[in-house]
Amino acid sequence: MTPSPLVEARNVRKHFGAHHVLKGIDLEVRRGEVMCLLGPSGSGKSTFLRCINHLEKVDGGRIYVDGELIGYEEHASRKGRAREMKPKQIAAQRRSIGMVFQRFNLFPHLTALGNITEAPIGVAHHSRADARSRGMELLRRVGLTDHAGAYPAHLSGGQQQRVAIARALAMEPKLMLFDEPTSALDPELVGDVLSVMRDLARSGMTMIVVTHEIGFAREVADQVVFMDDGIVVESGAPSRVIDDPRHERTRAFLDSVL
Amino acid sequence: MTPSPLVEARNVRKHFGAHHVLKGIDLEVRRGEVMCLLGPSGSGKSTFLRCINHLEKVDGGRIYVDGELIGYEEHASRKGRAREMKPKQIAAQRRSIGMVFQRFNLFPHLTALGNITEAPIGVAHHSRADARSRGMELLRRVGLTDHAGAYPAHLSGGQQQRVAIARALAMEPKLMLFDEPTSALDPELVGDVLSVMRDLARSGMTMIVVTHEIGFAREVADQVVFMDDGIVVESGAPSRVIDDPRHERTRAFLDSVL
Amino acid sequence: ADGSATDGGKAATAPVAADAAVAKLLPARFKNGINVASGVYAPMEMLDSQQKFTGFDYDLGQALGAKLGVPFTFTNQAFDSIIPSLQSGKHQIIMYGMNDTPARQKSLYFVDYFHAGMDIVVKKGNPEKIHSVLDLCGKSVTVAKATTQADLMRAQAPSCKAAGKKPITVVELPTEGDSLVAVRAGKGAADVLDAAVAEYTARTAGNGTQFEVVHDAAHPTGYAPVFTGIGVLRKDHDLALALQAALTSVIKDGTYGKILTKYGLSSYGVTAAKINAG
Amino acid sequence: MTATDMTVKPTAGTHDVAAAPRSHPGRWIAAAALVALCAGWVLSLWSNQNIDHATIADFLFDGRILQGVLLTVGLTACSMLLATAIAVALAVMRLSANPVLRVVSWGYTWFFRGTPLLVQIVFWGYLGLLYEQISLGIPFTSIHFFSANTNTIVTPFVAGLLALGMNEAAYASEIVRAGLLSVDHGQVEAAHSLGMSPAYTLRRIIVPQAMRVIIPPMGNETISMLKNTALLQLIAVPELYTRASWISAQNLSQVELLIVASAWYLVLTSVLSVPQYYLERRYGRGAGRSMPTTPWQQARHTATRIRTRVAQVAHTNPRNARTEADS
Amino acid sequence: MTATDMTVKPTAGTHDVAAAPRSHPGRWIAAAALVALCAGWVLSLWSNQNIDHATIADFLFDGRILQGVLLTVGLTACSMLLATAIAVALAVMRLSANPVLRVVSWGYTWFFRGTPLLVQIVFWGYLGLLYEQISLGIPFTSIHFFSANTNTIVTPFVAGLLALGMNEAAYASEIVRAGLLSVDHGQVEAAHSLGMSPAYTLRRIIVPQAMRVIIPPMGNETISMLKNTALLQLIAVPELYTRASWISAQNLSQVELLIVASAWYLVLTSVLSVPQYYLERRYGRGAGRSMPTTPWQQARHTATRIRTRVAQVAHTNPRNARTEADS
Ligand SMILES: Nc1ncnc2c1ncn2[C@@H]1O[C@H](COP(=O)(O)OP(=O)(O)OP(=O)(O)O)[C@@H](O)[C@H]1O
Ligand SMILES: Nc1ncnc2c1ncn2[C@@H]1O[C@H](COP(=O)(O)OP(=O)(O)OP(=O)(O)O)[C@@H](O)[C@H]1O
Ligand SMILES: [Mg+2]
Ligand SMILES: [Mg+2]
Repeated sequence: MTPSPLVEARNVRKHFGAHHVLKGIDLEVRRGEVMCLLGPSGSGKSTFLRCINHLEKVDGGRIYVDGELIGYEEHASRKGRAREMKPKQIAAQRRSIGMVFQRFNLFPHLTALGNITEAPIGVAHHSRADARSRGMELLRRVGLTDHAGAYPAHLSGGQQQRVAIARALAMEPKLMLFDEPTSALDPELVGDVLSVMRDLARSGMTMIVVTHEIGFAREVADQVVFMDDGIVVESGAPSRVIDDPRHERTRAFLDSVL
Repeated sequence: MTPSPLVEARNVRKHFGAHHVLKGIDLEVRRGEVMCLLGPSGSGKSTFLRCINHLEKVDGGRIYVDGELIGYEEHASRKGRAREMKPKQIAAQRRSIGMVFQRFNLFPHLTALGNITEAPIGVAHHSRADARSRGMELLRRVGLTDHAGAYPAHLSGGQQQRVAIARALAMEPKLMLFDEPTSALDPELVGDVLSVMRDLARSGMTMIVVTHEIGFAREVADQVVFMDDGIVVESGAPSRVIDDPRHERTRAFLDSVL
Repeated sequence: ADGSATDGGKAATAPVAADAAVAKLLPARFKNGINVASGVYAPMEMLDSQQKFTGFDYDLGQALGAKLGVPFTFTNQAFDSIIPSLQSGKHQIIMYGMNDTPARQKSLYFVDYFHAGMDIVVKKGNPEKIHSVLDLCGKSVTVAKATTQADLMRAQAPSCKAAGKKPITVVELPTEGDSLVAVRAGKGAADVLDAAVAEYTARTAGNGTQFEVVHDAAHPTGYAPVFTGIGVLRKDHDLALALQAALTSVIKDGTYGKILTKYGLSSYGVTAAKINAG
Repeated sequence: MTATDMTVKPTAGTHDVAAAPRSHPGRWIAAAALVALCAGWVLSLWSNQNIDHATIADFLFDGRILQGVLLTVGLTACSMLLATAIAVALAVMRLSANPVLRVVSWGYTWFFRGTPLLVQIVFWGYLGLLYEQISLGIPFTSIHFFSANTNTIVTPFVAGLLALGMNEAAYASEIVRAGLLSVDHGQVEAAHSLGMSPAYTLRRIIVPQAMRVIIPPMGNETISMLKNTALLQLIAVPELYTRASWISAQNLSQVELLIVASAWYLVLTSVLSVPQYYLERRYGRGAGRSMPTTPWQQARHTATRIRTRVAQVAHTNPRNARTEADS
Repeated sequence: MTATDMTVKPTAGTHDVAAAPRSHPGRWIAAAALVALCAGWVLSLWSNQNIDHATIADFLFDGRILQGVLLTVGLTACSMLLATAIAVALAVMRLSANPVLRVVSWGYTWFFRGTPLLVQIVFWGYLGLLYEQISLGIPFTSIHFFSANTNTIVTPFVAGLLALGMNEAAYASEIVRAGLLSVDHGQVEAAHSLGMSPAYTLRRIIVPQAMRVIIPPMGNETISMLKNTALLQLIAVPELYTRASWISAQNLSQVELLIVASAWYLVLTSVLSVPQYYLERRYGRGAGRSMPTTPWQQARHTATRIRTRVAQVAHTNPRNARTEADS
């Protein structure tokens, strides 16, 4: 496909105290690709995702998004060592990476539309009118035109998650990260969110999705990565990894989820 | 089976302001029976469950548990009207009805064992030693002997929910109410909780379970009740209601969940 | 100061002639005028209905100012912070009916201008039947803190013992006003205060219906007379000397006598201006 | 049991119960007793022969007192503004990753909460005692941009403002800190993931949510501040209480003037609680499932309920009453 | 990409980065400047010729001052106990379903927060001015169980206690109310579903959880109270500040005695913050993922970190440093 990958992780390591959560992750995500990350609880999926937009600082290794090193500046004098960026620079990098959290994390003091327009107005300095019209367009895309003025507390979980997706899209990111976007939802509400994600994938957005929805992964993913205990156990096309897992651990995990 | 039902609901009605949530529910649960309540979001399942132990006050109709009218005293002078009980009497009635909530609601300032022994010691006036040994026995039953001293914040969701079940069982209830006990859990953790509930059902406990786990309902329930919009749409054996629904609404709902 | 109680530059009772010899003594750093820390302690210093100062101290201050050729500006100052207010340069002298005592002479020079004793004030009708100091034995007596009355009352202990009674319980309160309220509330059998103030209070409070002064025939001008002086920081010794000269000048030219008469205080005057006589 | 009919059942006979809430005759007796007690107390105060009503009436709207009220209000408003600004800075410093800032913030709070306000007032009021000149320049050099006599810059009003504001900031910072901590960390992460800078996140995301927790104790503090201005008596700032005490020192009507001052403080406190109420409502927006009702809405609601109750009692037939409750 | 090898990769060459946290030279300069500033300020205070050090030393441990300190501590402890008891009752009443109780609680808070503490102190102190006798009996009859002179029952200490305690209760009740509201309603439901009575639920489930939110502002209030006892000088309760002002009224060493009093208040405040810290820790138990560390643990942790940093710098070869960070 395109020559350079959008996301490139090289030997990413991360520990909390004595607990090594990521033990050297190597990954590539091509432009327009949807990657699904699977793995048991505690395997480090969320931590890896959070490293991609520097919500967690890596302890070693590098992550590039669109060719840019995330969170660090090369240190000219000392090869191999890099220094953390200034908060301003980090914020600038994060603008092109959208993230959707498991627990939605909508801003409760803003309406649905307010949630969507806050960053475009305050961070990207779009005009209020532009931001609002684009916000309404996004709400239409996630099927919530009627709820523009509702506060998050008055929306169902599924509706909240759809607003959260629209909020991330409003900054026109190159890459979307989803951390178990449906696992806090009642089963009936999962469908709506998955269908919005399906549309997004079809529109060519590059996405990394941590999920337990194997059906969704099989249908939408270009690449499935199975992680366990801080390392990538196996990766490949969904048909390969899900239907014909080579590793014992992958097999055991898929049995428990299906 | 036994002659009188353990739970008997007669024309139970409940409204919040102008919104009629329960429009006349009639149900019977026999001793030792497991009843699963299904229905779309907002159909009033939780409200009905909460009426059974008087967490919500009914506006009309009666609920009997083991022959006792719940929450109200018959008013001798005026037939057909009943007056609410005193808080003490209500508390006494609730002791024989255990409840497990969707969001666990463990007491965060007490350890797992403390959560279990609080009510037996403080409400049922068991001796501390008795309560603790019984508490440890219950923890063993739900497979958490090792976590007796852990605070809820340090337990996974599935572990918390199992402690919540043990906490309710510690009061030796005649009836257990479960309100979507697994829907706040990650899919991997659901299995543990369901298996504890399965054991409980096998041991002969009478249970009313609101759930979206159709597989569980099919396997464990003696009776399945499908509710929609505040009324009971249909009820019967799981094989009948789940595999051969008569009503259009039931069919549509089951399609969306499965 | 912020439209608070100050003098409005109103002239004293009678025009006072300047005295060049006295004015020459005033150190140059006070040529812009002198700020006087004062308060309300009728009849020594009072406020009229326009919140302007009047009273014996005020009139005397204006007379001294005329002699020294600089204005004396009076402002209200809480007693608790009166020394810092001098040290910080907000005020230069104190005229607050302040008694001259050896303990206080460690901090201040006193230019003494008044000599009076103390009187006992009781509720109207004298319900506790108090006719002399010894009648106070075993009872509570309220006084304003910062006064010498407290010491005087404590000093009665031996006499009380000799009379076979318990000593006096002294209740010290922040201001004279608090002390009088305490007597009205029955927290104290009597208030002991400067004779001049006692008389004025009995005459004016509630139009004379609230208090009366106990007249002890043995002490017509009050108990244990003490001097009252103008307080000056010890570092300003030169200012004290200038004030002493000015006071001598107003005593000599009769202004002092006139002011005493105006407030009915003639029996408490001094004949010569002395420093630290107490 | 088999499939039940789908139509809503009409009110059934024997199995029905019309829920009657518990009646509480004790409540009404207690209420009556309470009203009687309060009335009795106010009356006994009012009819006390030691209180001169004419004096109270005279001074309640006396020009001096009114000036004092204005100054009290002004001082309270200015000091609370100053305090809030410093407090937010202190709280942010306390929660920052920078250890120097944390220590500074902690030290400020320790010192200003630890020493009496009275002493701080005396310190500011008599700054001239320690420093005769205030100058702005480069330390250890002889360059001075600006220099003036302390007593001319630090007037009693300024001293009072500084003393009250800086003292209050120490207390308020603890409140603000608790408020900031009450906001879920997920909010910060969400804001950061959208590319918001730390400062923007604080201003637009964290503070608005923290307000809900901050407002009630800050209401407490504002009311305290209103009364603490009375301590400025020590440096002769002529606010309400100081004026009242000057007047009473003169006419010896201490009790009456205390009543006058109290009446004004009570009025000011009551007035303050109105903006607090609406601020709480504003920042409570989106926090719960429904907006808290205004007192006006509550009054209307109560009226409706009483009317319904009366109507119910009017229908002596219980069956009618039931139908009423259902509708 | 195909299945990756499952063994942990050794540190790779070119693609590696050893994360170096940003260094903050500004911090250390700021810290140094700050220490210098504070030291300068303390020194300038100390060397001021207006302050007589001998007097301060004399009175710091003077018997009268020490007695005052004891009384201050005693009064603060007793009034805070009284205030807390009333405050809990008021907060529960305010949140109860009973409208009479709600109104009573609201009225109490309104009145006691609305009138100045000074006035309340005067009221209690001079109760005898209004009521000469206190009697317990049946109103409107001549039956009296008990009757006594007001001034013998309401001693200055009792008056001070009542005034401070009842005033503080009004403020504290708002804090307690906010604390009770902060506990998730699910907790009440869970408790009720176990058959716990409302009172038991409050005592064993709600209050322990509310403590976390209640303690910091109550710390504020206790510290305020410590200083508010100074207002009791109006009714001649000889606590610390009153004693200091009596002494200074005699010898006119006002600045020195203010410094003495401040020093003691600072000591008392610092001492108070220790139990507060441990109470916060105790009630924070189970609230977060991990216990907050004690200052002692923090000190040890910092020491370890500095040692590691030093060790890293010692290894000049960056490859070594990296290995260190990994281990
Ligand atoms: N801030 C932290 N401090 C300490 N340990 C942490 C922290 N965040 C995560 N961990 C630990 O790191 C490990 C990996 O966590 P992570 O959330 O990445 O797992 P996950 O694969 O997303 O699991 P899940 O499916 O449960 O979300 C866990 O053992 C967790 O306890
Ligand atoms: N306290 C309340 N006040 C007002 N409306 C309420 C209240 N509790 C529930 N409702 C409303 O009652 C209806 C039924 O709610 P209920 O929680 O019983 O539904 P449910 O069947 O349990 O749905 P779910 O599957 O989403 O839990 C909903 O429309 C809800 O908005
Ligand atoms: Mg995760
Ligand atoms: Mg529900």
